[in-house]
Amino acid sequence: MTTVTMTVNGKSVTANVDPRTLLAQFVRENLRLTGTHVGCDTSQCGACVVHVDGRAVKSCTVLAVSCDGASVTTIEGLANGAELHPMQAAFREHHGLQCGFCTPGMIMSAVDIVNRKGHDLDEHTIREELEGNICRCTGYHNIVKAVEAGAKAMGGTVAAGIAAE
Amino acid sequence: MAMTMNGEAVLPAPRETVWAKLNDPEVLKACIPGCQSLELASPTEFAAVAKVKVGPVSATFKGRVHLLDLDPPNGYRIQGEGEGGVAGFAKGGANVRLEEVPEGTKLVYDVEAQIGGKLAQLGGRLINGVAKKMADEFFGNFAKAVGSENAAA
Amino acid sequence: MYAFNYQRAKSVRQAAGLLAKNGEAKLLAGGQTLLPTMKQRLASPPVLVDLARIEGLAGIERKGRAIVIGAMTKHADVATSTLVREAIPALAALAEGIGDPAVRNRGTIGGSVANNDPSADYPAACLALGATIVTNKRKIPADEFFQGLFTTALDEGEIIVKIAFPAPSKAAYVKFPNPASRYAMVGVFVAKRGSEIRVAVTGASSDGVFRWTAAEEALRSRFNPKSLDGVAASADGMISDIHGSAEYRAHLVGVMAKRAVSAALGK
Amino acid sequence: MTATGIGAPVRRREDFRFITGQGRYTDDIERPGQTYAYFLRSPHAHAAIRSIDAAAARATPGVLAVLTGDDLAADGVGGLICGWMIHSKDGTPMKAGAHPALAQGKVRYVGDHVAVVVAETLAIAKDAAEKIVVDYQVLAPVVDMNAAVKKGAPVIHDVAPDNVVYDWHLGDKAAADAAFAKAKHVTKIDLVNNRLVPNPMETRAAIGEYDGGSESFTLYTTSQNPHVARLVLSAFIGIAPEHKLRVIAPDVGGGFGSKIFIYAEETVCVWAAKKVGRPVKWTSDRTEAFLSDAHGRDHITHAELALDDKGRMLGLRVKTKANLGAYLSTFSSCVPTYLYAPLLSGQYDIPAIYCEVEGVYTNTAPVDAYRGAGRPEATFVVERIVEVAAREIGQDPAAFRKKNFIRKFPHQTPVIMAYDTGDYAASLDKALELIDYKNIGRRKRESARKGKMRGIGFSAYIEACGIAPSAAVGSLGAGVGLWESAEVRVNPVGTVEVLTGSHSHGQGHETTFAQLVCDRLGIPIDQVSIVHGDTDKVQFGMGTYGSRSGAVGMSAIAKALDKVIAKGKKVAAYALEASEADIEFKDGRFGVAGTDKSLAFGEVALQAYIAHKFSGQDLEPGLKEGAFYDPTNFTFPSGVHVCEVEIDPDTGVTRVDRWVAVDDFGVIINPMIVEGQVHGGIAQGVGQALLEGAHYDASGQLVTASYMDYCMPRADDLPSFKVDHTTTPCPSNPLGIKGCGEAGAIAAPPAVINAITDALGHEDVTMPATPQVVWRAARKAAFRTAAE
Repeated sequence: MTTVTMTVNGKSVTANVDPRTLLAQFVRENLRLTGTHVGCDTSQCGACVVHVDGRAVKSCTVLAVSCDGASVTTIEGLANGAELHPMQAAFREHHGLQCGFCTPGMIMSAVDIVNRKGHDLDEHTIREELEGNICRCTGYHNIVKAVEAGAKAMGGTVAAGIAAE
Repeated sequence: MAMTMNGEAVLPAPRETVWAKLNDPEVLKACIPGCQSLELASPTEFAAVAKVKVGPVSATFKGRVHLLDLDPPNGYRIQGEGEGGVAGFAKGGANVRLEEVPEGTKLVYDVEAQIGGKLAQLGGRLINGVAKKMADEFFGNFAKAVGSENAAA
Repeated sequence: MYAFNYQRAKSVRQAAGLLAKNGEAKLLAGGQTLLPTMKQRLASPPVLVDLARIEGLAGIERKGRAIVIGAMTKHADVATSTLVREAIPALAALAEGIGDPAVRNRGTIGGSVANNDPSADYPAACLALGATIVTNKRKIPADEFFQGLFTTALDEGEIIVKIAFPAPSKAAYVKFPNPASRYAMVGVFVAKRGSEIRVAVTGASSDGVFRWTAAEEALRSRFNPKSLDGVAASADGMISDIHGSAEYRAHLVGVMAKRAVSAALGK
Repeated sequence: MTATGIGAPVRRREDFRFITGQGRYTDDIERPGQTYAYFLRSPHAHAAIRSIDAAAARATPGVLAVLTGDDLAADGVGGLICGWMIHSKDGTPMKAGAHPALAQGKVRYVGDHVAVVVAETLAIAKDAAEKIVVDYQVLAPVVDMNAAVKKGAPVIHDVAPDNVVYDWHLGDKAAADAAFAKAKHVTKIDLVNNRLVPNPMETRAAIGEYDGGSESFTLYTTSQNPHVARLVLSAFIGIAPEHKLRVIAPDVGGGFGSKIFIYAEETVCVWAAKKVGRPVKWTSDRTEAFLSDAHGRDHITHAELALDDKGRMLGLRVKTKANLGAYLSTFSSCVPTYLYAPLLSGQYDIPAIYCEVEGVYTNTAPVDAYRGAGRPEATFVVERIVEVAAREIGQDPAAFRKKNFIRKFPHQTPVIMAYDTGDYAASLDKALELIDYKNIGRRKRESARKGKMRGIGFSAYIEACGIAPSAAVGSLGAGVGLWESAEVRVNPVGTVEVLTGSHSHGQGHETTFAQLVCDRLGIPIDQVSIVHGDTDKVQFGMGTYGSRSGAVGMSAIAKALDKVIAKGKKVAAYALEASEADIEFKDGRFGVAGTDKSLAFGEVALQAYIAHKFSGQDLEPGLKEGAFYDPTNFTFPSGVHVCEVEIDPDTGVTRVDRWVAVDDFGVIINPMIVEGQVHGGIAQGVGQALLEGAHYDASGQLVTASYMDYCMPRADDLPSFKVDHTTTPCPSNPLGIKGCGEAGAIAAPPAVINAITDALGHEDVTMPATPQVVWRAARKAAFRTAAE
């Protein structure tokens, strides 16, 4: 067992874990943050995406022990209390989800895209940047719209109405 | 998944020598890539353990190697199958022919191999390459074994 | 995943020492290939040596006409590096096309090069740009480094420290991704430096990355896609799987090479 | 239309929990003391099991049990069943081989269940599974359908010595032959409908639990129809009597059909829970999902269309081989028969149709319903042969379709179905306008200038949804009637709980069903909650598949709401001291006609429970009504999808450039959700046409068992879609709803292939039309052009 300490959604956590524990397992099983999902075995579907030190990673392909000292944000840490993150609000407003299983990873990836590529995203860029996230329900049509709108909202160019909704 | 490949090598040794090596468990053990043990169960059957390493993948196969259709000194068929635990199973064989040529002996081989289980499910793009590499390694090692022996003699 | 002992190396020397102590130990660079393999129980290293906390292993610098990239530099950092974008934009573009954004945030150049997957992108850049792979023991020219399917010149216990890429005058990488895995089914990196022209092909051959010398010769007379008309790659030794036959891959090598030359010319 | 009533694009009420990570899927549930199950699966496609030595596995610390088929047999646990009886042409019943949840004596596909290990952790279970030694006698496998029915082929089930499950037919052979005899032109095609793997993003999972005190079981599972699961586990498999078994399907991450079926793993978890005395949890990994979820499609078809001298359709003959895999999955037998052949008339007036279907066993995973189930296969046949016929006789494919459309309703086809209503030409006209058909020539020339090839493809589909009238499906062999139930519970404060037998796994029922309640009762949407997915709460139901939740499930709710309103009128009559005949219900108020006396819905609810003013004999207290709704007909959504592609002949890459969908779903409850369903369906259909294919090698190994080789559609594989609709309300249900969940997946594949073949100028393109396939086809096209 190895001791690991990290900050998850702003709270410091310390645990003794088997080194083979993946970050996805750690947040789901140790911390009971089950919003992070596991949808494949080959690091492709993206349902498990979380942010480690501000960058999107696939938590099913990262060891928890290697995140010692890191700051981790999961889908549960995105909203500010009852106030949704603009990207979350955009997914609801634009019907960017159906069964909801890929959604946490999709939203975490979307926020990461905005962090890297800015607030003014065209359809082509969004589709390319979503390469690592698979959705089986939506055909991506509304996800693309949601990411575009969420990106704008993160830049504050859309009325705060959506965020406050 | 099944695959086939073939090749040939000219070995600087008389055909009888090559044939003897082909039937020598110590030589076979040294030539089978990753072979950890090869124990005689009968003159034509061996229990074998081989550790196969391909990039990040490593799997240990336990199984049997048989020598069939013995036609001294013209050739035989070498056939094996192994269980690789989680990785799945592998089986395959090679028809080996020996021909006398002025430079020594020409060894001609046709290999077919088949794998099943997790390696087949996940490793599609790599199977052919790995099988070819292993066949090349085996016959490469064998050529070396024959060559070095001959040089030493 | 099987259980293993986790070691966080503080220096390359310490990492090399840990490897020396246990021949079955593996280095954890970015883990984007190794960890999925371990999850499938297709690898069972008893010891995993994490290189992430070794100071000085990550980073990009310019040394004369070369760009030197630390082994633990992540693909995303190569893709967005101003130094790389200015000196070798083709290399930045290649890094931006590896895997997906989340994979690029973990995967490292050293890990990719050491693994030498026949479908990986970086080996093509190393070979075409004439890079030098610097290890804890020596400097290895790319031409000698890549030795076939998952095979490199690295000795047991040898660790890549950095890779030096001489800047070309013109270069481009164009790949045809496997529709499912998005690995390169064929990737062609074309580089021109002075009169030297190198064309490296990844994804296509089951022996891994190789230099396509016929194309290099054809381009030497005139660096133009038209020079490649009638130059065909041989299907011998090409990967054949459900996504593409050897013949199709060989054809794509030609198409991607032309497109790479066009891109290198800014067309 | 109110802001939350029928027709409004109400934002989904379920979304908050999903976007904040608070959805609760089966694997998110942790039961006290839970243990973990891991299944040892066969690496061989076909083998006899000589022996299983599990001693070392059992001795592993942390292992609670290792169970095999022998243990199942010893406990008298029955096999998995197929619930729809199909009879062959000669009247003999289909040949259903035994399907034990853990193999007994033989394994029949790679992934077949050999043993289960139950342990304290999943890692321990996996470690122990590696220690089980199975002595297999490997048998020759048969993977290819044509090979399976050849003489001397390996026999998969003794009950079917020729590997034929059934040899079935539908239609009038003599009439069809007569039509062909007088034909001026006959178009013939051969098609392969590729095998697909459903791939909902949430893999299957189950937690079985046993309470010794009450001798009762609970199963948490990823199910589209928990009541049917309970019925089958109880009545057929014999795990527990129905009243001692609770099945809970919490949030379910997509189904697409694959979660309708009763599988081995879920069954074993319930059974094993009692054996180990602790909850037993199993979660499929993705590779297991590829191996063991029921696959979809997998047909080989020859079809012929007879035309008269004016290009009118006279007759259609279809001969199909359907791969059913190694065992008959829960509904597999009906998919290539009664869900397929009755749709072969498409939108066309075809006087004579005859179809033969041979269901075949192979050493592959079972094949069952997958989004569309039979209807995509039928539509692919019809829309490909219609397209080819138009091209062969030199008619514009749109005009040719229009000429042959059914125009008078109701219309009885020669293959069972009685279409109730539709306006196919209206959808086609709208689609042509939206795709800008008149300028397709210019766009083709523009593409050609860039060295690209552009093509346009149509698909005018029809489907039968709202499955299904119980009497009708009963006469066709279904084991159960396919009605739906609803219960409306009005609380004293006027809030409403609706219990439904439908199940939502992405369809947004918590929103759309509530919209219906708002609409009917005139109450705010936040006073309505929808309860589903728990057999202890909802008495019975049939679940969600076949686009039935709206047409059947909501109709049941509407019926129950009518009863609530009727009872409310009685209550209001007492409360308002008026005659019941004078009570009107409007805009959420019960009023006395011709007066200003009225009570709000909530006030009437309170009166119903206070009951002070009732005469007990006349009126019972309370306000709760239930209904069972059994449809009188299928519903017939239809529409036209048009796809425009651009092909790079150098690489074979096909880019979908434009997509127009004009669908007639009847009355639409929530257009936002309906459009979302269409988008998702199109993506799956495009996936089938261009990207997806399950591939077994000759030895029966599934070589597409991960996302490394099975190509899932990603965002950059698809364009944005232009989605519109026309409306002819369905006359057979009270809401006029037709169903929308499968339309896209049904319509899309032929639209894509028709577009590719249009671009290439020949018909020799198979699905999935991967870059390699299209590159070869483009080379063939180039040779043809050169030869001309």
